[in-house]
Amino acid sequence: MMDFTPHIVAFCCENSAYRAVDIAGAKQEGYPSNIQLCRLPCSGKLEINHILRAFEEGADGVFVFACHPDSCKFLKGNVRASKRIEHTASLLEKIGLEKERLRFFHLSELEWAAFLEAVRQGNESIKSLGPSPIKVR
Amino acid sequence: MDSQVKIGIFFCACGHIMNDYFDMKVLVDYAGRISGVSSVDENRFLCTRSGLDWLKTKISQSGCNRVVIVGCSPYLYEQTFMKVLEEVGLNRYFLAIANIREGCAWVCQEKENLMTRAKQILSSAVKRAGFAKPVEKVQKEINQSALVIGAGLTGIQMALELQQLGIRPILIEKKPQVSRKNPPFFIPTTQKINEREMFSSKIRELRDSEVELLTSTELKKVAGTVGSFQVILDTLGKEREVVVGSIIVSTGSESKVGGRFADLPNSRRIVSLSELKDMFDFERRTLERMLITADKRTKYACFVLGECEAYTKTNTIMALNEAIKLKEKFKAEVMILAKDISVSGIELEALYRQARERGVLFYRYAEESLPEISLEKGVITVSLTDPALHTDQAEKSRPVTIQSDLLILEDEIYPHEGTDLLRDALQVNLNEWGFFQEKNIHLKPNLSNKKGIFFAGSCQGERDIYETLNDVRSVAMGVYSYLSGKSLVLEKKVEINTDKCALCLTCLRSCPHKAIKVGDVGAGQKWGAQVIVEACQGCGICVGECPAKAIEMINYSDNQIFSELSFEG
Amino acid sequence: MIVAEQKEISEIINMVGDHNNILVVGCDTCVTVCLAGGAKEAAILSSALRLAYRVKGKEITVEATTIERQCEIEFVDALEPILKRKDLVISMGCGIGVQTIAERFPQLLVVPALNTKFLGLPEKQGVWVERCQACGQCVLDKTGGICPISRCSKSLLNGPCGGSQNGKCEISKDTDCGWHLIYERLKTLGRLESLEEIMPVKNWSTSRDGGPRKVIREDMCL
Amino acid sequence: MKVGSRLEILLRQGKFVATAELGPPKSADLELIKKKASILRGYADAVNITDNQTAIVRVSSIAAGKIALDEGLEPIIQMTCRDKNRLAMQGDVLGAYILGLKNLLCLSGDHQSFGNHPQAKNVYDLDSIQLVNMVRDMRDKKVFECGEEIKNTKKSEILEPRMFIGVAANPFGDPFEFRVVRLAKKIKAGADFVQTQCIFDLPKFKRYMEMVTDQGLHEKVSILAGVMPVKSFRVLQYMKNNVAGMSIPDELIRRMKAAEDPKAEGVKICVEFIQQVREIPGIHGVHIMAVEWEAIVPSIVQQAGLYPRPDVQ
Repeated sequence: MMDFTPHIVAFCCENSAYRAVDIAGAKQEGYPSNIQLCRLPCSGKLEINHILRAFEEGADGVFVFACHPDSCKFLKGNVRASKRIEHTASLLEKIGLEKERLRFFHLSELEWAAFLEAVRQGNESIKSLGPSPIKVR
Repeated sequence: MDSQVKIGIFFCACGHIMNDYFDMKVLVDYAGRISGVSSVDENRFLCTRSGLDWLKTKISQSGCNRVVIVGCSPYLYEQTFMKVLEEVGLNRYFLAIANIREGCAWVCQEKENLMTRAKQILSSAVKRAGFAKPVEKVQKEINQSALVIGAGLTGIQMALELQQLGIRPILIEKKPQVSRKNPPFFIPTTQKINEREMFSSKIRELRDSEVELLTSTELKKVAGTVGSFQVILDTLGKEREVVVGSIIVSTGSESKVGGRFADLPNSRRIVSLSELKDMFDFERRTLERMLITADKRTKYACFVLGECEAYTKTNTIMALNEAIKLKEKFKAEVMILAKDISVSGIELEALYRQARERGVLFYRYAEESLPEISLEKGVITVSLTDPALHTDQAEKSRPVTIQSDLLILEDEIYPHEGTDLLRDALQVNLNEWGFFQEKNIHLKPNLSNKKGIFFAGSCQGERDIYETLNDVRSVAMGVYSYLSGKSLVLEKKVEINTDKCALCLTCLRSCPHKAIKVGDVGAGQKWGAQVIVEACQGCGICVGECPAKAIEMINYSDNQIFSELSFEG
Repeated sequence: MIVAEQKEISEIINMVGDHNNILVVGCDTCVTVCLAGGAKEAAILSSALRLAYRVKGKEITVEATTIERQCEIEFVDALEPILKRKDLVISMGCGIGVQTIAERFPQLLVVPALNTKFLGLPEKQGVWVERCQACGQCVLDKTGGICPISRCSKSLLNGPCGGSQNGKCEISKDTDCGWHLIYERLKTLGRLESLEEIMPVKNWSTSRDGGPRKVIREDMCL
Repeated sequence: MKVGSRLEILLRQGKFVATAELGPPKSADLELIKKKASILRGYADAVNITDNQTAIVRVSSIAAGKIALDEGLEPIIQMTCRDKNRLAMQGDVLGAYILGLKNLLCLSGDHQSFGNHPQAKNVYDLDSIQLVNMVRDMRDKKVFECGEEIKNTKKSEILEPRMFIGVAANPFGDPFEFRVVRLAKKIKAGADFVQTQCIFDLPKFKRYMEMVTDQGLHEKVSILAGVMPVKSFRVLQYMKNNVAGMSIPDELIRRMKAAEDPKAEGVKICVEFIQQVREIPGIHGVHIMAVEWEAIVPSIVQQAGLYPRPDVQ
């Protein structure tokens, strides 16, 4: 597989992942710097066209970080997010983008280590998929 | 972007940290060239008092109307900077933070990417600030009272402490009366505390206080939000509404014989730990009959632990306490069978040592050889193989058989009946074992996911008496922080454009906080969905759902989100 | 309301073909309410189309807009200024919307993004069910307010066929037997005896069977 | 006598009748119809010719019925509301009549989703009760559904089709209490005879018949109880799980499962059922539904003591 640095957008719920990312930063552990963060009040706020827009802007991968099941501050936000993401993934596949470019993770606000693991592993999986076929040439 | 927008960018060098990572001159230069930016300034320590004063002056001088702070994590000083904005007369949401410390400097391992990422973060923040809209503030009267659900030790103590803080408590209890006959389920950690006496004295204290106690009363419905919850209470079928500023759940937990032996035949000689505790207090004679007889034969009492789970703290504490009491009062031979005894907690190591010193025998059994219990003609036989008991290296451990006069089994601790209903009424979360779930077990152990609703005591799971009292103290402070003032300022974070609203009711159905109403928007206007500001928690789920794009979360607009999706810098 | 469902994106892409300046038009009425073709769906579809073509290495222009009601010429008029240079309109309205736009702009190719399904209501969020077939001659007064035309798979008028069991229709265990519902409702209303009457042969000419239909209200005609 | 068909005559005479079923082939196989007819000849008083049974395309019931008639059988033409509108139905009634077919069974028909053309548009212009009413009016009032008299020109003679009208009844469908009401409606609409859905649950059927006799419906119409020989317990199990409106006791499935020779057991059960339904007040005959197993009918008729069939004077 060709080596390239993918563009990745990570949508983060500010009640969990956004905080975990922050702690990871404070720990100075380092994570792939090509991950661009987008702060959301809740993963349930994430809209399908935000994900599509990220791909249009040239993202090679989109990660969504939500709270653990049954632990959403807003009760059902993460459930709504997971359903929307499932729907978006199938849409991506139908329009010729690998659905693996869209990934969904559960994270609590203290799980900075899990965040690091997720982005490292996610980064690798996007790398192995190669650059997004829609990248502006 | 609005042409009226003038963005001021303020760099914080964080002492000298930033200079260690970035070529600040290049960044400042870059910032100055982003469209919409009217001024760029630098400071060594923005978060210091002098730094903040400097910021205030600079904002006023530069005439900017949007502020981007380039520095550390928004979790650290976002609120502080928002305050500064308010002080200079800007809306607190006209702020964006470009977190290049936790978000860049300390992240990038490859030096060559540092500047690119920093520019990216900076340009996103500037765009985001450019699209910022003012968030309207709504003042709300506060009701300086609190509803405490469940008059156990926790609930009573809670009500008493709140009253001391000047918050009027209403204490409700499902049972017809609060008495020491119906003891709550909680565990003292040492022999020094007699929880029943403690409870009795609390009941007396309660009677002497002005706390409003409503027995045979349950919570039916809750509306509203912190500062003003409208609660429907049901007292023996009669409903009444009360308005309280905060709600504290202290419903406790229940216990029953759990584990493998839950189905053993009924016998007076087989009891659960909590039953044994009750017998000490109320049925001493029965115990005496079982454990003291004329024949001078040694009497045996045997505890079996580790059936429900490998280790539950409350069961261990209770077993140690009761074992010591049996030993002291009846001179019985007392044995504790367990997979493991762990005694982490205040004074627990001492309790264990005390038990050993008094001659309580501890047997260990392994997962693969669980103790067997049989009951024949009233005789209880317990047999187990302790891996530590073998006479010879080569020889296998010999089984131990105990004929016991009293068998004590573990309690399974489970959430109080009705917890599910209460969860639904309060719209809070339960954890995987069905107990109320704290917002964050380490950082916010007593907060629920909803502002103004708290949990205390064993409704959250196992608690010993110290932990329970700690809960009470921290919740009391939490309630006080909300209700000490006269009013509460709420922010209207979500806006519905009724012209675009198709009245599809999707938001009404999907809002987890019931913060949407549909009706007359105002005199002479058409119907539309509206946000109930007091109930809105600002999650934006309705925005995600609205098919007409009629709902906007003011500082998470499409444009602002798109600001963070482009790759440049 | 009219309930519609989005077509498979592949089918829409086929309709787009070689066109490269496209307007996606949502409708603010029924199809917004049934979550098939409102502003949000229009934005998603246009983004998806742009992406789909970029995957194939082609840049196309896709814009999205919505209008109040695609089934009114006056509202459709509003599209005129943005239609310049557009070579294809994808309507996210119901079948009526597609036709109204096509009728108003006969030079323009208009294609549907939705399949118009039926007249119905959301049974719960995300689930819609049929309630009316617009037969043109309502019998709900005789059937306890439950429509046998739309809710019985065979549109029977004289009670359930032999395939009714446990309240379900013979075509599927997920489908309620319309006549069972009617029976239960009439029982509740204490009007079971009305089922003993033979309902006469239905006049289907008021339905689609009578040809394209028209309603004229003389006094309202200008 | 309304029609004078063999079936009508036997029922009038109070004979316990036995009818059978002949499923037309799924191809233009004339010989198969003839072969099935020759098996049934002499063993059934009348034979139902199914109409695109279970919504699968077959030789039309009227064409197959005409062949069967020529082969010496007395056909009962089945007609469903699924495939034809009132024009086609009335045309077919006229056509069937002039071909010498005198019995017509009016059915709703299985929904097309069961068959081999699930994408077809169904018709259901009429329902089965309305069909009965229409055919009765054609016979007794001598008018078409629209009210026009059945004649060629104003001056010509009325020549109406005279059909002995049958209906189906499912005693096991739901709502159970409504089943008798529905039967009464069918009688009111003009049914002359009734063939029931095949019976496996005798106690439930008896309850149904009690309600029927209580209302005196058995005096207004001839009721033939449906029975079905099955080849294996799997057939029963399949019907229990997949065929709507069936009541099949588990005990029966167990009995079939335990049988050494399931086919023989199936026949034995069928014969037992015939003997038992014969005892139920208000039953005027049996309808043996040996679906795709016509060859077994003679043996069932013989074992049930129903052979030879009576002659019509």
